[in-house]
Amino acid sequence: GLEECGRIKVSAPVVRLGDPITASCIINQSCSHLGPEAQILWKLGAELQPGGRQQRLADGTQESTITLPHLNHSWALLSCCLRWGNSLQILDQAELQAGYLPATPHNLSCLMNLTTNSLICQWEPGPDTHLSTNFTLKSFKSRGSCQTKEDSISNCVPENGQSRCSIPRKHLKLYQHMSIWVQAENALGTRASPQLCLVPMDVVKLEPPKLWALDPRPEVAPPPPGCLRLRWEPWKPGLHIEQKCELRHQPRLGAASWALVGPLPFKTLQHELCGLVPSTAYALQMRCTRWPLPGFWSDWSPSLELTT
Amino acid sequence: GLEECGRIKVSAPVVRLGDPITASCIINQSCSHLGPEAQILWKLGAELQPGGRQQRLADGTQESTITLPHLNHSWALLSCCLRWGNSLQILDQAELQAGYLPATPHNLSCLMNLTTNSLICQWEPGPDTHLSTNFTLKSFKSRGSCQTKEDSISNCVPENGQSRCSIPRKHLKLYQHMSIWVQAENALGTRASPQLCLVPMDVVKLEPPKLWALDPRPEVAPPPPGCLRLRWEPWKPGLHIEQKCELRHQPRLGAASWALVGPLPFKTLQHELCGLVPSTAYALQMRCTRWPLPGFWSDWSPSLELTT
Amino acid sequence: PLAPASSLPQSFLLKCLEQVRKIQADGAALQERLCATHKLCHPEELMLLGHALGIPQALLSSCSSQTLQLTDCLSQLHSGLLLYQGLLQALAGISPELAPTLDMLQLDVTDFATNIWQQMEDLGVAPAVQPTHGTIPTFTSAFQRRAGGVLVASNLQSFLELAYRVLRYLAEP
Repeated sequence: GLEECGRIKVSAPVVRLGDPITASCIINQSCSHLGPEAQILWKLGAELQPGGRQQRLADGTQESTITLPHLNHSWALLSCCLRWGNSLQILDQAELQAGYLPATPHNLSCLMNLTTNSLICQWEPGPDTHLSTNFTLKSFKSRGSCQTKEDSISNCVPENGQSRCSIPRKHLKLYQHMSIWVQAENALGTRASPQLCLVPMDVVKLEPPKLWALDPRPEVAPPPPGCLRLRWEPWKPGLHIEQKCELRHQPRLGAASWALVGPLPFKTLQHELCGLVPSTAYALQMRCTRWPLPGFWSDWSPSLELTT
Repeated sequence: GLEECGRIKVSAPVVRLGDPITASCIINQSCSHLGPEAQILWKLGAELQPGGRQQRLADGTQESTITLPHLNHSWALLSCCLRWGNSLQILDQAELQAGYLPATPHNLSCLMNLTTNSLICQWEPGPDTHLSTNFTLKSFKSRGSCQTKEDSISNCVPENGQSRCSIPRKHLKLYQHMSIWVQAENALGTRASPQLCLVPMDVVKLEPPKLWALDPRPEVAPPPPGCLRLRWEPWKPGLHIEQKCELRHQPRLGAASWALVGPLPFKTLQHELCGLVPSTAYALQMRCTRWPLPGFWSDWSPSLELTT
Repeated sequence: PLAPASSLPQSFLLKCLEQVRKIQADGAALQERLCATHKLCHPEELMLLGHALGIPQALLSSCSSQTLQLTDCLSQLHSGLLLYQGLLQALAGISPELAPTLDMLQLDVTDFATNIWQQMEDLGVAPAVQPTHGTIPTFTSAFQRRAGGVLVASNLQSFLELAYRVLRYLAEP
């Protein structure tokens, strides 16, 4: 077997930034054929570190111990060296890491996305810990106020370093309560966010409908002055969901703010808007939300431009 | 067990386009409690097919056999049906496919790409066979003229339907002969292309060098009229390869064709070009090839524009 | 034994020179990354550890221009490359950042060894059984694999320097 020349042991491979760290280096007798008083030296990165306490152990090996009072680098190389002729020989190296315990992830929020058919959750990871920190979205199916755990759901591991994760449809019961939280873990410890208790469908966010001008038809009288007729096409994946919608309009020019019209029952699919300034170009937008069952408002649709 | 009502058997699930195909359908007794003379009918897609020959078998089951003289659809559904009241009941369905034997893949050519460190081969797949056809790039390591197989190389399966495949570096011996061919296979058979016998490094295609103007230096006399000075930076992954290069130039304006200068030893890295029309803007391009060892010419470099 | 130069095809010698240049570039890349990533930049700082690890070196005594013995030189070149192939293999797991560079170096060394061996076979001077790389140290810690990497890469560069000189001499028209 191979004779190990020197071996470093550290009190802990990862410490909190600024905390002390103690290391010892044992020089094997066969390696220290250089004479009994071989002097062990320590280097942090490229700098020699004073303060190594060296002693000869019963079995003839030499041991040096050093305490670095404050490790202020998030990553550093500690080398155990030996003077040999006029060169400094490196016998072993240890990678020291320092950082912070993960902060408690906060602002966890989730949306049910019917396009991807997944529950998309995002959170604030908190400040950089300088350490490799893994975030995992954990959840379980539950009842009522999520006190009891019914079925576990496999962990959702975000893609490289993102602060969001998508739980696929096959892991979800859309109309059942589930408890969700984020766990942050690094070498110094673990922190978990407060738990959300939600029903996936109750956090559904729809896509806005598509707005169109209502094509004039011979058999229908044209809109009176100061009125506009429009129709909308609901978003396909949301067709099975009862919704209410809101319309907003503002003159394209000038600084008038949006005027709101609603709620509009989403099934009517068309609307005549009156009380507008004649011969004026208007921008119209619509949004909808699951209703009366809970849900989030969709974004406003792209603008439809019509002129009275 | 579930009593099968009817079961279709076909002479072959896949036939050549236009070839005949025969199918039989056996109606189970328990299913034909509709009375002994239940009449079996055939449909190809939505069309009833006459010509089914029905007979009662010894065990009381009814069998109908039909031969479609020419299957002209690359894909069709054959249904075995039974008249039941005034409805036509579908008892079983068979998917029929028709197409062509794969053509022999041709024009197989390979290039050694030092950026991706892989041997990239491409070929002409031949006409559409209407059937799912798998192409596989096969190869083995060999000696001299590829008569004997030394080590096999794992098959290279192109990405979805592409007619090219990349053999990664770890499967290659860059300076040894290897035999390469393409195999096309579908339900009707297999065809193999002629074999190529090559040495990967001998089919290396380099990237062109980067052309720069030679910065004027105080201690160096400016170029005489009608002369241009340029330098080039060889392509990094090809630095270990001995090369020769060619330079071509043409006045930026007017229709003069390219004039060729070379071979230029690739290590000189700079060149003074004379005999040009003074005060004229020129476009310059360069390309290189492995030399004296075999290789392919790189593409021409992007143009460098200099004015005499 | 073979007369120098005349018996070796020029294309073989040019390919070898090309392969040596590639391996030198791979080796330099490994040395650069060991220095940048792990601050192990000088083999001289690792001599003591090298002795303890017992890293063997390959000799090219039959390749010096004064005492050039072509057959012995080719077989020394081949067994030296086998030794480095084995040493590089023992460094596997050196570190995720260095793995691709180490893999490329190993592939190119293996290719070069195969090229030499096949030429020896073509010349009818290859021994019946292909030799193996002999005893290779086992590196028991990530640090030892990195320190071993510095020492092996440095020894390999010296070995290649010698090989390049003799191949250039043989390739001279």
